[in-house]
Formats: sequence, structure tokens, C-alpha cells
Amino acid sequence: MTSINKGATQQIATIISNKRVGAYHQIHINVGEIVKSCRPGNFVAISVGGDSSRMILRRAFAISRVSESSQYGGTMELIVAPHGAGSRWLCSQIEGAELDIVAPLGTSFGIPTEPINALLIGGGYGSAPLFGLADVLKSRGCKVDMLLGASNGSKIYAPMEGKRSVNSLKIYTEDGSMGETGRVTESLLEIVSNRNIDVIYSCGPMGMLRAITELVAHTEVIHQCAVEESMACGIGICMTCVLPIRNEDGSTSMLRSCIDGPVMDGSRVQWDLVGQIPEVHQ
Amino acid sequence: MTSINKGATQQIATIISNKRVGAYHQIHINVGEIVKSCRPGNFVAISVGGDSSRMILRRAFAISRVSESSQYGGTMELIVAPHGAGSRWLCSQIEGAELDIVAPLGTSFGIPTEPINALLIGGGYGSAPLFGLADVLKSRGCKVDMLLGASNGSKIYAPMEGKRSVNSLKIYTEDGSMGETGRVTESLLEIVSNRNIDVIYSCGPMGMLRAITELVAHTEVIHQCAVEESMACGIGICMTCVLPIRNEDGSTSMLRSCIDGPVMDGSRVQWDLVGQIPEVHQ
Amino acid sequence: MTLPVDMSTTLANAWFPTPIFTASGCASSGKELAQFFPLKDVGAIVTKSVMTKPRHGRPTPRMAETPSGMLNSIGLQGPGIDSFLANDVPWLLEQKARVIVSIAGETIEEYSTLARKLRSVSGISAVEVNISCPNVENRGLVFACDPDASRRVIDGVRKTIGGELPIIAKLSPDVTNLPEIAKGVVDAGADALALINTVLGMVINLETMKPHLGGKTGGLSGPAIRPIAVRAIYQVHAALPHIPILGMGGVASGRDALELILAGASGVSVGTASFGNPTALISIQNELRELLAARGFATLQQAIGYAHRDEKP
Amino acid sequence: MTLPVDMSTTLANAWFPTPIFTASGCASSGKELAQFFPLKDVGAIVTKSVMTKPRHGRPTPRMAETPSGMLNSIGLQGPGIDSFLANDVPWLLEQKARVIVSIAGETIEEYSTLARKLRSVSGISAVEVNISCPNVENRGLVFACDPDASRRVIDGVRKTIGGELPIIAKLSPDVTNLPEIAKGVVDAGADALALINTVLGMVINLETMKPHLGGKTGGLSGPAIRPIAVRAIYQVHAALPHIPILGMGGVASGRDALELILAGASGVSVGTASFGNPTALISIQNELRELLAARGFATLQQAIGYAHRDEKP
Ligand SMILES: Cc1cc2nc3c(=O)[nH]c(=O)nc-3n(C[C@H](O)[C@H](O)[C@H](O)COP(=O)(O)OP(=O)(O)OC[C@H]3O[C@@H](n4cnc5c(N)ncnc54)[C@H](O)[C@@H]3O)c2cc1C
Ligand SMILES: Cc1cc2nc3c(=O)[nH]c(=O)nc-3n(C[C@H](O)[C@H](O)[C@H](O)COP(=O)(O)OP(=O)(O)OC[C@H]3O[C@@H](n4cnc5c(N)ncnc54)[C@H](O)[C@@H]3O)c2cc1C
Ligand SMILES: Cc1cc2nc3c(=O)[nH]c(=O)nc-3n(C[C@H](O)[C@H](O)[C@H](O)COP(=O)(O)O)c2cc1C
Ligand SMILES: Cc1cc2nc3c(=O)[nH]c(=O)nc-3n(C[C@H](O)[C@H](O)[C@H](O)COP(=O)(O)O)c2cc1C
Ligand code: FES
Ligand code: FES
Repeated sequence: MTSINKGATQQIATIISNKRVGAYHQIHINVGEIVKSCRPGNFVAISVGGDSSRMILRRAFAISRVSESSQYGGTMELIVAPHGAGSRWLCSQIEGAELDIVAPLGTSFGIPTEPINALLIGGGYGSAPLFGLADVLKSRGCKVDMLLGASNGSKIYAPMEGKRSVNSLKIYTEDGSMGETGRVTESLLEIVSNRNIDVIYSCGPMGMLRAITELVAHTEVIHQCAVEESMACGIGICMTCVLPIRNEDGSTSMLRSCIDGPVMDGSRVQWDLVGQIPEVHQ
Repeated sequence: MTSINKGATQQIATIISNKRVGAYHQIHINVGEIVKSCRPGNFVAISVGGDSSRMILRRAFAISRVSESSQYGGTMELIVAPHGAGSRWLCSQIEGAELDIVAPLGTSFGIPTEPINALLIGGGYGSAPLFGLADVLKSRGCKVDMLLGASNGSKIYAPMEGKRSVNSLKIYTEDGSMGETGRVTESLLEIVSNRNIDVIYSCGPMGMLRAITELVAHTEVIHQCAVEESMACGIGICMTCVLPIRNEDGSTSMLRSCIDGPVMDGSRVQWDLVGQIPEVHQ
Repeated sequence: MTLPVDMSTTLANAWFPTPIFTASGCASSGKELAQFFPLKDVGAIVTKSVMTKPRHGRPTPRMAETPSGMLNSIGLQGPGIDSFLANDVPWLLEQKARVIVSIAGETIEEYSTLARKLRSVSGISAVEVNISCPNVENRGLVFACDPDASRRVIDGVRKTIGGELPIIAKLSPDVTNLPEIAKGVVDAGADALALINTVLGMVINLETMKPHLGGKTGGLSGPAIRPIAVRAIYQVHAALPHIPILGMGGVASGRDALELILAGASGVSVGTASFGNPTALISIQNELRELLAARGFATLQQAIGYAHRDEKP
Repeated sequence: MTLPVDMSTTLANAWFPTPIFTASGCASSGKELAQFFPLKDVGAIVTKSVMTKPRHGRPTPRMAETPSGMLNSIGLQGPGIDSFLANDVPWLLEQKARVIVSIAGETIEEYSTLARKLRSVSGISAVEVNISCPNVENRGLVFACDPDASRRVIDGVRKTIGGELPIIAKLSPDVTNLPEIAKGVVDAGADALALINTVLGMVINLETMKPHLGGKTGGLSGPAIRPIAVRAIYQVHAALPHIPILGMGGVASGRDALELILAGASGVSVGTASFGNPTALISIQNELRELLAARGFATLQQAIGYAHRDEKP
């Protein structure tokens, strides 16, 4: 009927496993058929708090990776930071618990048709969807380098098996507790030019996405970033999650990051206008 | 400082067991020291729904019985009917789950100093506190007869071990699925006079308590009933749970059934005024 | 098993197969929900309030979750009436959905302009006039908080739109005397009333220690406000028993919808509940049908305002 | 570890060691809570609104739980001022609790009568004037919904009670223009404002299919209304920055109390939260102290109205 939310379904998913990994919880859920429509960059919206919860809104989580081959049918992996009441509730759910989910939602990372040089940059749990993306890029013959950053080592999510898909992995922490001390943007331009990067794929805090955009603004590099705005519905009906996006004609549109995102072209996001009202176009 | 709520404490209690018994759940919780202050008729107020619950009020449950000898220290038994969201949540809690409780609350059944003939009448889960009461009466040398009633057999709560403390037990169900067909009030006056009953102790729906009061109004029998009014606080601070009680001078006071009850003198409750505003006394 | 309850309802001369509608601003223009259920299966799609010109709305953050509720300060972002009528309405009609167009203006004149544009559009069932926005001509006071301004908006719309299309005036609960405002807009020509819009609220962000929302204050919606909605509907139905009410405010289940209907609502809009559950309208509709059947109602009509039965003369 | 935050606060000339108080009608006369914590450990006990004569209140059922809230229709049941002053006040003072007496009347004269009786009582810290009850002289309209009636009540109390005892006027949020009502009572002599009383609501019982409460409508309280309370406090503090506010409405944790304080409250009453948790006041007080310390506040005073900092001239 419409292309918005195409492929998205609401269903009950069972938790297969929930284990702590550093500061995060790695949660596997059984989701069946829908794995076929999940692409790197898509997210899932999950009800939290149970039947008589005072939390009435779903919480959004990037789909870290999906797998069809497992004994459970289609499964989905989430990397969840226990942040507030909702994500803490999710992290406390045990094997066998049932979750009400809506997935897959939102846009996905654009996959090149030719083998290119890709740089994947993740901040905190933002690395989660990048490993799935790396697999796909790799299978298309791309060269995949990865930079991960976080405030400290416990917030770096870099699973063993994920590392196999990347050609190089460099880690930065602000306190120096893992990898190099500093931020992923530290020597970004150098890396981009040394490695002939064509496309940057990024996922992480808005400040990081903005900084990357500004650094590569005067280069030829394409920057696809997965944004994270506060979302009430996740399906495009509430208009709470908007970001100012520059149109071809120079005017600005307030686009919904849940259906026109989360993956967006970094160079079109008007980072300096986030949290403001742009002049009315026309 | 004050005698109101004397002995009541707020604490975390762990569920030791939770099993279905007919239409009810028999729940044992580990409560420690406070069992010493619990008397038959007292109740416990329990938080329901967990940390982010939209149910902000505690639920009241009669303390069915307490035991000091168990391996867990003091334990308390509750008989819970899964009625609405709160009691259903409680019934779904498993062994090891923690409950936030306040107990013991309210008045208790008056225990005679002499051996008397007592008739205990329970409706539905109202039988729960009567078995504990029967033990105490029995130990004081009283003769204890019991009548239990419910709409059907699954709603009769009459545990094996409880039956030991009573001299006779007669069961009525409205659909005849257990015991005799009918209500506990069926041949009440006959029983009272045949068995020389001195005191009736009752617990159950308000309609039953009222019917008993009216039947024995013109006899010498004392009727102590445990009422069940909707309670917001359970500790006397909200004034939602009031019942019209006749004073010595014929005037009416609106007394709180949580602190001046739940056990009240049936003959002083103005059953016909429940749900109305009495004329202002003075 | 389809239970034999006639669920149809009317708001003035508009007929709907079921009383469960979307709420304005909580279904965008319909396309987004169409993935989850056929739009024609619910009573009507009430579209997001549209203004004459395209509009960016308020700065982000635009929402804050609160206990059993949420605050929003969207600020009527939208494409403007021309684009809306050219694109969104035809699409909805193609889906065979019943459409109620919600309009909003900053001046009394703007409402009349919108009404003029709607007059020539065929296929829409009714117009909902959202008078809960600030009146730029009058110190930013919300129209629906001022009996006189409310009346004048509705009067302007009535005169422009002519006699056919039912006008539903949407009121704010943030007033001292709701029945008075309701009477005013009915006198001015409203055929029905929509009750309630969101309640004005605020959340302070404990990190920045400033109002959390970009627009500072926001509208409170969700189950938290349901008791306020029930009271508003009950009060207004008691004062104006012959004026149909489209009820809304915190409806998330069939029991909630029934509560509003018993209080006096002829139809029920579901807003915030769709954010938590994209198929909320369908489950509410099914639950409502069962609850009505269980209570022996053969038609929805019999249940409307039933809680007032002992008070009616 | 005691964190070095000075928690003391004032409402006009009344001083309190901490800003956490009970809310009127949610602590009865104090005795009931004394089993759970020493009453002197909290800022003050605000007693249940007392009238001149003993009163039965409204018929039961008097409460209904709602999502994250509850409705009550107690109807000011109480012993009357004489018994209250003879029994309850001396007992509270014996406990070394600070006492704020809440009074309520059906006529302007009744408020003055109550004030006259209070004038001679020593040891109480302030009087809270609950003007959110129906005015029997004026079609049952609630005093606090009418600017003129509100002013006249406070004026009468001020004149009778003399200059010493601080008067806190307790307002209803159910009005179109809260700052206007607030200004009126301050002009009439109120030293401080209590915001907010409950919000008018209703629940329909789906079994009886009638209003559930004996009094039909009831007052909505609890976390559900917190965003309304924050907005009311913020609005009134912006309009009257020098008038102290006793804030209340849905406070159940230290973060909630801080939210009201940042919005402009000098003190915070805790009502419904005590029903769910008899020691709520104590934990809220401890959490508040830690939150203030974590944000670098050396005194509570610095945090009051801090969310307005960029708006102050
Ligand atoms: C597209 C998308 C993908 C995300 N992916 C992940 C992920 O893979 N792993 C992960 O741990 N987290 C992820 N997040 C963030 C996650 O949604 C929030 O941490 C979570 O919603 C916080 O809810 P809470 O109840 O724990 O916190 P609270 O702060 O109590 O939440 C209150 C409200 O604010 C919203 N909110 C709070 N923080 C955020 C945030 N950072 N982003 C968006 N909304 C927020 C909540 O949804 C909720 O409505 C993602 C967010 C988005 C939008
Ligand atoms: C002194 C006392 C002793 C009780 N003992 C028992 C017992 O031993 N076993 C048992 O199963 N139940 C007992 N009840 C009833 C029990 O409290 C209710 O079934 C329970 O509160 C229902 O909560 P809910 O969330 O499941 O239902 P809901 O209907 O969703 O509750 C909504 C609100 O109404 C109140 N409420 C609903 N039904 C009742 C009721 N029957 N009595 C009082 N308040 C009610 C709830 O407390 C809650 O605040 C007792 C009640 C009282 C007052
Ligand atoms: C995000 C959001 C946007 C809204 N936008 C509008 C709007 O454009 N026009 C309008 O009349 N009401 C609007 N409303 C109010 C709803 O239509 C409805 O009246 C209110 O939310 C109460 O219903 P609910 O609790 O079911 O959401 C909006 C509500 C929300 C939550
Ligand atoms: C059961 C109950 C009784 C109340 N009685 C009074 C009262 O007598 N006088 C008064 O001024 N406010 C009364 N209130 C209102 C509270 O003092 C308070 O303003 C309101 O409940 C909001 O705070 P809360 O959400 O913390 O309860 C009462 C509230 C409740 C819930
Ligand atoms: S989250 Fe609702 S529109 Fe994006
Ligand atoms: S339940 Fe609150 S006074 Fe009895």
C-alpha cells in the first residue's frame, strides 16, 4: 500500500540469551522470518516494563546482526547499554522472556555495487550494527577499516567473530584504558587520505557524527551516518524525531529520523540547526 | 509514640513458594521477626507491579497464617485470588522474587479468655485467616465449628492441615459443585442455637457479613467480622476506607477500616448506610 | 466469531462503521500506519492539524516520557493545506478510509481560509477544528481558552464552509469552565465536539536543569490524562446531551474506549497508544466489540452516555 | 556520610530544616505515620484540611486507582477545628514536629472563623488555606476557580489572623489562567502559594456502568499529574518570582522533588506517594540531598527556581 515501514511487523520475540559484555548486554532474540528483511542500519522498537508498565513508549535499538542459520530460526542480536529504566528492564530480562517488538524499522546503510574502500566508525554501542555491515561490505569485495571509540574500555564493543570481517581495527578510549588515548576523530583525515577511503559509515553519539561530517566536509568522501534522536513512535506518526536536512534547493526540511533515517547522508544534516527552528522555507 | 500501626514495619520479603490451590495461589513469604506481632485478622499491604509499575497503591491481603518454626525463620502465608492486574502480578511472582510489604496492619479477632463455642464463617478466600484463628481458639479450649461458602468448589479454600483445628466443617457452594448447594447463611440460625454458639467470627464478601449480622441481630451472639473496603494506604492516612459505625450514643462515625478494622463488631456497622453519607452527628 | 454488535456511529450527518478513529497528530497522514492494518478497517483517519502554509514546528527535543504519559511539543509541523489536499487526501480516499481533516490557524482569518479550501474537496467526512493553538492576534492566548475567540473561529468556519460538512470543534481541557466554552462553539455552529486535547505540562531535565522540551511546555497525553478526559466528556455530555462528542485522552484498550463511550462519547480517537503499539486501534476495536456484547448491548448507540442514565429526566 | 548541603528553607517568615513536607489530607493528623519515622525529621506536617464543624465527608467508594495516579473523593471528613486544636495540634507539637494547619470552608465567613480560632494557637508554623473546595454561596463553584472569591477568602483570613502567621494559599490547577488567580491572592495578603491541588477527574465503573466514586468526580493525584504541577509552578514562579511556593503533585522520589524545586518551589509536599510507601518522605529527603550535592549545590536555596536562570533579567 505504501513504502513507509515496508517489511515492518509487530511480533512477540523470545529471548534466547542475555549476557553481559563489558558495560553492555548482548541479547539474542528469536524473531523468525523477519530476519530476511533486516538490513544493516535498521532498528527494532521494543515495549519495556511489562503489562502494567508506566513506560508507554517503545525503546529503539540498532539491530546488531541477524542470523538465519541458527537452531532457533531467525535470530537477532542487540547490544544494549543499561541507561535508564527502560533499557535496564530490558537488560534484566532472562532467557525465555517474551518481548513485544516492531522490526525492521528505518533506513539502512547504502551498499555500494562496486568494491570500494570503506571506513566504519563506531562510538560506544554504535559499533554494534557495523560488524554486520562489515560482513556485507566484505562479501562485495570492499576493503573495510574500522575505528571504534568510547570513554573507556568497558564501553568498546568489538566481538571476536566480528573482527574477522575487517581489514584493520583501531580502538580509541578517552581515558586510555584500551587502545589509543583520544577520540576516533583524532587522525581521521590522515587515515582517509592514506587509505583512499571512499565512504565512511558511522554510528554513535550525535557529537561524533557531527565532528566526522565537519572533518570530511571538504573531501570527496561520502559519509553515511546512523543518527540517534529521541523517538516516541519509531514508525513516523508522531513527528518527535525530526532533524533539519538540507534540500537540493538549499531550503531545509525537518525529516523524521525514524523513517527517513536513522541512516542519513551526513553532509545533508544541518548539524548547527539541531534543536532550533529553521526559517520557514518558501 | 502512638498506638496506631503499632508493630507495623516496612520490609522486603522473599517468596519461598507459590502454588495454585483451586482458584487461588497459596504464597509463602519469608518475613522474619514480624511474625511475632501478627495476629489472626491482621493484614499485609504489598507493592505490586515492580519498579516501573503504573500501579501506585499497595494491595491488601489477609495474613492467612504465620509460622516461626520453619527453616526460613518467620514465614507468612497468603491466599490470593487473581482478580485484577495487581493480584495477578502477585500470583505470577516466582520463588525467590522479592516483595515490598508493610505488616502487620489493622485490628485482629478478639480472643476470648474463657473456652467458648465459636462459629467461624468464611466466604471464598475469606477462609484464609480463619484457620490460623481456629488454632488459637482451639489452644484456648474453645469449640470451633466452621462454615465455608463460595460460588463453586474451586473457590473453597480448606487446607488439610487446617481442618485439624476445627471440630466440624461444613461447605456450601452456590452451584453445588462441593458440599451443600446454597449459602453459608442457609441454616445459620439453626446451627447457632443447636450448637450454643457464643461468638461468630467471619471473613468474606461484604454481602455475606451483612447477612450474618442481620440474621443474628436478635440473638445474644457476638459477631466479629473482617471487612473488606477499598484501601488506598492501609495505614490510616487517606480516609478512603471508611465505614459507618454506630457509636454508643446512637450517632454515626465514619471509621477507617484499615486501622479501626478490618475486624469490627458486626452489630455496630451500619450496613444500610455503606456508600451513603450519614447525617452529621452533633 | 463476529459478535452481533452494530458498531456504527454518527457525528452529526457523518456515518462511520466503527467508533474507533485515529487522533489528530498521532497518525501523521495515514501512510505510516497502512503497513500495520488497512486504514478502512477503522472508523476514520483524523489527519494531523494542517495550516495554510508549510511549517517546521518547534525545536527538538519535542518529547518527554512521563509516568503513564508523554509530553509533546511538535508545534504543528506540516506541509500546508495545498500540498495536503493535493497528495494526502486523495491517497487516503483511494484506501477507502473515511477522512476527517483537522485544521489549525493562528488567526481567525486563517481558519476561514482553510475552510474555504476544504469546501470544494469531495469525499471527506468532517472537519475537526483544532482551536487549541495560540492565537497570535491575542497575546498568544490559546483560542480554546477564550470563549469569545473560540466562538468566532467556529462562526468563521461555519459561514465559509456552508451547511453540509460536519464541524467538530476540538477543545482544550485547560479551562475553568469547559461546558461554557462548549456551549459557545455549539451556538456558533459546531455540530460536534472533540474532547480533549492535551493538558499543558512541563518536564525539567535534571542534567541541563532547564525545561527539557525545545518548546519549554508541552501537551500531556496518554493514560495519565484519561480520568481528566472522562470527566470532561461526562460534564459536557451532561450539559449538552444532544451534541455528539468525539472522545479522546489516554485510550489504550477496549475498556478505556468503553469508559469514554459510557461517559458520553459517540466516537473515540486513539492517539498516544499507537506510538506504543501500531495496531492499537484494531485491538481496541475488537475488545470494545466484545465488552459491548458481554454487557448485552446490541448496538454501540445504546452505550453512548449510558453512565448518565439515572440523571436523565 | 552526611553530605554538606544546607537543606533549610523558608516560606515567608517560617523556617524549616528541610523542604520535604507531608501534603494536606495525605498524612491525616500525623499519628499514623509516626510509627514509620519521627515526624520531626521532615520539614513539616501539613495537616488534613479542617473545617469548623465535624464532617462525614463523601460516600464510599472514595478512591479509584488510575494509571500512575489515583482519584479521591474524601470530601473533607474531619473532627472540626475545636477537637483538632484540642487534640491533634498539641500532640504534634509534643513530637517537636513543625506544623502547618490546613483550613477549608464552605463560605468566606467560615474561613475567617477558622482563622480566628488559629490566631490564639501558639507553636504552629503557618496556615495553608485550601480554597479548592466548593463555595456553597456561589452555585457550588470552587473558590480557587474564581479570582474574586479566592481574593476575598484570603483577604478575610489575613484580616482576622493578623500579621505574624504566614498564609499559604493553596490553588487548583483547573483554571484557565493560574498566574492571574495567584496574583489576586497575593494582592489579598497571601505570603506564599501551594501548588497544585488535585486535578478534577472521573472513572466510570465498567460493571455498574456508572461513575465509580460516591462523589462521582474526584481529584487526580500521583505521578500522572507531575508534569502539570511542574508547569504550574514554573508559570507562577515566572510571574511572581518573589513569592515562595510550596510545590506538590506526584512527587515520589528525590528526582521528582528536585524537578519541582528547579521549577520554583521552596518546599515540596509529598501526598499520594506516602500511600504506596509510608517512608516515602524520608527517602525523598535523602535522595534530594544527594542529587543537590552531586550538582554542586551547597544550599537548597541556590536550586530554587534554577531552571529560570536564563530568563531572569
Ligand atoms: C535508532 C536508534 C538506535 C539505538 N540503538 C541503540 C543500541 O543499539 N543500543 C543501546 O543501548 N541504545 C540504543 N539506542 C538508545 C536507546 O534507545 C536508549 O538508550 C533508550 O531508549 C533509553 O531508554 P531508557 O528507558 O533506558 O532511558 P530513559 O532516559 O529513562 O528514557 C526516557 C525516554 O527518552 C528516550 N531516550 C533516552 N535516551 C535516548 C537515546 N540515547 N536515544 C533515543 N531516545 C532516548 C527513551 O526512548 C524514552 O522515551 C538507540 C536509539 C535510537 C533512536
Ligand atoms: C483487609 C483486606 C484483606 C484482603 N484479603 C485478601 C486475601 O486474603 N486474598 C485476596 O485474594 N484478596 C484479599 N483482599 C482483596 C484484595 O486486596 C484485592 O483483590 C486486590 O486489592 C485487587 O487488586 P487488583 O490490582 O488485582 O485489582 P484491581 O481491581 O485492578 O484493583 C484496583 C484498585 O481497587 C482496589 N480493590 C480492588 N478490589 C478490591 C477488593 N476486593 N478489596 C479491596 N480493594 C480492592 C485495589 O486495591 C486497587 O487499589 C483483601 C482486601 C482487604 C481490604
Ligand atoms: C505527538 C502528538 C501530536 C499531536 N498533534 C495534534 C494536532 O496536530 N492536532 C490536534 O488537534 N491534536 C493533536 N494532538 C492531540 C491528540 O490528538 C489527542 O487529543 C491527545 O493526545 C489525547 O489523546 P491520547 O492520550 O490518546 O494521545 C497531538 C498529540 C500528540 C501526542
Ligand atoms: C486522599 C487525598 C486527600 C486529600 N485531602 C486534601 C485536603 O484535605 N486538603 C488539601 O488541601 N489537599 C488535599 N489533597 C491534595 C493533596 O494535598 C495534594 O495537593 C495532591 O494530592 C497532589 O499531591 P500528590 O500527587 O503528591 O498527592 C488530598 C489528596 C489526596 C490524594
Ligand atoms: S519517532 Fe515518531 S515520527 Fe519518528
Ligand atoms: S486505607 Fe487509607 S485510611 Fe484506610
